[in-house]
Amino acid sequence: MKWKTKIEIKLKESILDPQGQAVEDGLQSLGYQNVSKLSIGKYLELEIETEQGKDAVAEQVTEMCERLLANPVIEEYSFDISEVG
Amino acid sequence: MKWKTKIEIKLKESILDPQGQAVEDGLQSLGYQNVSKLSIGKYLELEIETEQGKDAVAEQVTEMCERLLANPVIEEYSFDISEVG
Amino acid sequence: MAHNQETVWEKEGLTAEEYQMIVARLGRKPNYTELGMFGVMWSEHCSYKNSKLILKKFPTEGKRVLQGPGENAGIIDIGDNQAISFKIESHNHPSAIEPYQGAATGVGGIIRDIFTMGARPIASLNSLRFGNLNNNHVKYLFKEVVAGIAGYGNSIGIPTVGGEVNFAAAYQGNPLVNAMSVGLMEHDDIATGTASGKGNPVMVVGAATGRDGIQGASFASDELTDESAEDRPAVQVGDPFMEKLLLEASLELIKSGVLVGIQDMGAAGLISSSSEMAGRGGAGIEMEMSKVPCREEGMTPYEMLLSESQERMLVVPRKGKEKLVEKIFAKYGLHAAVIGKVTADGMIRVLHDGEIIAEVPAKALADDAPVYQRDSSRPAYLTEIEKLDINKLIEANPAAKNYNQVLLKLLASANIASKKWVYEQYDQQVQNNTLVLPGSDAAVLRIKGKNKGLALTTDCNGRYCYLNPKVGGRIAVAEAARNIVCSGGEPLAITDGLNFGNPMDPEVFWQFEEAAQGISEACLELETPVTGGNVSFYNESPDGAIYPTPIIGMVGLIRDLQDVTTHDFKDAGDQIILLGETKEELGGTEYLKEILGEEKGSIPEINLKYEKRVQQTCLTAIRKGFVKSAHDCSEGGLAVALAESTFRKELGIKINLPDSDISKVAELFGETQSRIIITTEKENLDNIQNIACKNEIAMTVLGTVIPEKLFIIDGLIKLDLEEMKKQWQNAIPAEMES
Amino acid sequence: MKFAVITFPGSNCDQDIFQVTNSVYNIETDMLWHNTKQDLSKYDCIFLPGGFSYGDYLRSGAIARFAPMMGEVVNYAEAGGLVVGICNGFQILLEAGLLAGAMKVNNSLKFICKTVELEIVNAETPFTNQTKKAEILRIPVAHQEGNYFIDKKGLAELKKNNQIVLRYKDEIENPNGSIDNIAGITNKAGNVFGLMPHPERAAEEILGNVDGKKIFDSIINFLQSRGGKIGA
Ligand SMILES: Nc1ncnc2c1ncn2[C@@H]1O[C@H](COP(=O)(O)OP(=O)(O)O)[C@@H](O)[C@H]1O
Ligand SMILES: [Mg+2]
Repeated sequence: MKWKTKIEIKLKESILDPQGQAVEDGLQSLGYQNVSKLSIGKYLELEIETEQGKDAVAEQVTEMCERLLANPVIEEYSFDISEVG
Repeated sequence: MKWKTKIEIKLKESILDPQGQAVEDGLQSLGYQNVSKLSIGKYLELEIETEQGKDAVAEQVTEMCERLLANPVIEEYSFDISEVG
Repeated sequence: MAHNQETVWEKEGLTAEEYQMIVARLGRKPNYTELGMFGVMWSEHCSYKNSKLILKKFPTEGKRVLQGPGENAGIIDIGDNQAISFKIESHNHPSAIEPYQGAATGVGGIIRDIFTMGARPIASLNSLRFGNLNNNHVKYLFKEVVAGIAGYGNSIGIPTVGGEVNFAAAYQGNPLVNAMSVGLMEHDDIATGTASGKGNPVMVVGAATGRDGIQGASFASDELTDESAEDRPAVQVGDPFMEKLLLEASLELIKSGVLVGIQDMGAAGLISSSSEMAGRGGAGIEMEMSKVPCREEGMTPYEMLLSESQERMLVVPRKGKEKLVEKIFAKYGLHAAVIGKVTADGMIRVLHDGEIIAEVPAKALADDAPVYQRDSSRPAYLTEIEKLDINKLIEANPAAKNYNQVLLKLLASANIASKKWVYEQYDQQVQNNTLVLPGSDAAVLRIKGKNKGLALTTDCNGRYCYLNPKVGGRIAVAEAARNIVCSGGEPLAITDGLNFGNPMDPEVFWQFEEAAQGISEACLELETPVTGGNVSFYNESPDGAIYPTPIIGMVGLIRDLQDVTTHDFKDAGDQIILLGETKEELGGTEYLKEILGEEKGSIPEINLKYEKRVQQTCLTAIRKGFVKSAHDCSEGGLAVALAESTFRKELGIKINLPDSDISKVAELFGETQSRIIITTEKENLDNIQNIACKNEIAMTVLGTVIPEKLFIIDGLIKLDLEEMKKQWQNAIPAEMES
Repeated sequence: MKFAVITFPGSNCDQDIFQVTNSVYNIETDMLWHNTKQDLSKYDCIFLPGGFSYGDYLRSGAIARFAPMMGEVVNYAEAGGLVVGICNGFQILLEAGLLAGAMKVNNSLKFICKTVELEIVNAETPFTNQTKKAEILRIPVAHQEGNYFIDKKGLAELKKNNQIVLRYKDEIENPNGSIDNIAGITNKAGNVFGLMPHPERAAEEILGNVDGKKIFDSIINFLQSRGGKIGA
């Protein structure tokens, strides 16, 4: 069975996000003054093939995020899993 | 009214993603051999304040993506808008 | 109740006695905010309370010293109304927790120290220590630290031109990341971190303040434990883009001539910068916290005072010049907010919405911190270590005398192998001054518009310092100077990054005292005063303290760009000469570690007077134009030094070692100090001999550079150059890219 | 002859270009701040320098291309004036649409600083007329996002119009994985040139390499013999 996983990784709350700040400033100077609280993180897509169920997949994704994909010191992550066949 | 917008930006399918490839290799060498088709993009969150409705917000976000946030030569984007109050 | 009180000061990292001292100085109990202020300012990181008495012994004077220790960075004169500001600083604990950002903000911090002095940063160096490279976590730290240094330095547009990386088990749980910055200035632009002149405004410029790194200074003054990862302060994230703007704006501001003082906000942020500036100027500062530009909502005054948000400065312009400051910073899109004023009463007075929330004498915070003479005792391990019988070990191990294999193995060991994997990630050339890129003994930069240059290096052998801290300290300075001399420069002055374990441990404190003593002796003899530096204690993990690692950053002056010399052999037919002499010294060597698995023994001795004469010989010969290449003979000994010189142009060598009583192993791989390998054309042999004679040092003609790609030393070593080079070049990439 | 270098917040090779054009070549060179708007027509060549404009946040060159001065650069280029974008300048030209294609992160994912061998593909441009076709130049690169990409159709266009000016000599010299080993291209009209290598770092004897001078020599030769504008 194949599971499609979408992972969003972003900086934790009070961690400085210079990139987000620069892009927010950029948008504002382009005239989008109504934009605020912009933050930039990572977006990952991947497929996992397994005989096991969704719970097991979620467990694996959590483990992968903790070990490699996210930097738990400064980032937090969330994900979404769906079956693709 | 405030609208929370989540934007996902990724390289177009046909374009080789060196970073995605490296991370996929990294996962596999950690023992996650069942992972495939990994791609890495950007994840943005921002808030838009406006008197107008969701459609107008979507229009603005599209414009911001086309002009600045994504590079249409190599990237594609999708987004999701929800009201925050 | 009593119990509660206890936790209050302990939470701020203070002892009961220190708390009593604070009460005595204020004549009352400090409130919560005030106690926090004392906590960070009296931390080791800010107050140097455990090291001050030792550091006082360093020689700090010299005819070129324009600014010695005490300011943000030292300054030395290089003639033509020009001066160099330079300093080294550690960022070990932040890098252990978040290696990329820890290293990046380390680079950002030291660069700020330099441009606050009024100098434009023109070069960065870094000195790194990690555990053994075969460990995955070590690889991760190494990769991220290098990426962090690159990420920050490349972006801000300052070339990273040199440094060192060393690997040893002692650094496994506590890597070292020391960053050095070097800046160029005109004498007239020297700025200082002084607040004075009643009524002058006090302004915060640069980035907005967030909750980053609150209590980072206290954190740096503690050992790393498994819980460190949990209760660490919010990690600071570097923004090199912001700092580039801050750099340009600050230099423009200094040039404008309206400044009284300027100070970087590093560890302990606003409280440290304001009390230090006021302390230096014998003044006070009154500031209103609600005027501090904040990045996050709902920050308390306590948090604003202690925040370690990066890329900020505290500046005191002359009264009436606020608008000008604002205008300069606005050009770069930066904040410049008046948050208070200089007062005459010597108090740091903190207000929040008009209400006084803290009121403490600036001097009590910045200058009158307690000073301790810690107990010291010679470590027990030294007795054990000296017992090593090296000859017996060698006889028992047949591989130890297979010289071909030994050399190949040494060349592929992480400490000796090429560091190209590291420095190729650094922009080494931006600003267009780098004449000698990383890979030679010292980096060389030209000074635009002049026919002179600078030679820069960092050096320290931690293993030597572990086995004999005093001699190790001497050698660190001597080796740095030798590297400068080999590049054609005259050693001018040093900055030191003193990395040690917990100073409360008498054995660690002994190491500290001894190393400092050795550094002092060498600095005196080599006439390279200490102009500043950094102390990093508490470098320990559950497995124990790191090797004592006093890193020496040295600046040398190249009088004439004609003198610039590199370590690589230039032409076939050139004669290879050894200045200095080789002794039976194998203790503490790379050979012993890599081939026999021991980090023990008596380390090489050093006679500083002889060292100086060897350096004089080399420099005189270079200045007279007799020298085509010069290379310091250090880790790995003669064989490794010769090998390193062959790689660039792929020219071979044929060496005939002179008869001697020394073992062949020691001839080839011993690490006797005060040795330099130079090459010259045949007709200059006598000229060099004369210089060596005059200086009363030994000189030996070892052999000849040959066109074939062969490496031949007597009947002992015969190797194909390409094979050697491959070992040396591929070792680190092979570990890191697999 | 008069040149201008445009400095964006975060540019860091602007002074290096100035050093070469002004001190080595003695050509009057103005440093223009990104934030002003001024007619550029009095200049004979405009340089967009290397560095990290706006921190290279989001994508390198993405924010810089909206700088007020960039509108002037577009007008200037459309009128046929010579524009040279080096490294970050190249990235800005791509983002601004003055050159075709886009930059991705290096295949190694790492910043790389070293001298590479470049092959001259087109020696008939205003920027390479003092070189010969197939000549090899050794020039330093220093970037993290130099992995040039263009789709098949675009690549065919570039080739057909001789817009590929410089290539990394081969796969081994290619430091970033760029398609077809491309290191530098022009626009179709041939007056806008973007390249990843830094010729300004190889233009003084004392720095040990003068291969980069051939690029500056070419520009000067073109301006002296042809008087400036191209196409348009
Ligand atoms: N971390 C680093 N950053 C930049 N350059 C480095 C680094 N580590 C080593 N190098 C460079 O590699 C070369 C060899 O280093 P090292 O073996 O320590 O030289 P030496 O023994 O002559 O001091 C030197 O030019 C040095 O500047
Ligand atoms: Mg060394």
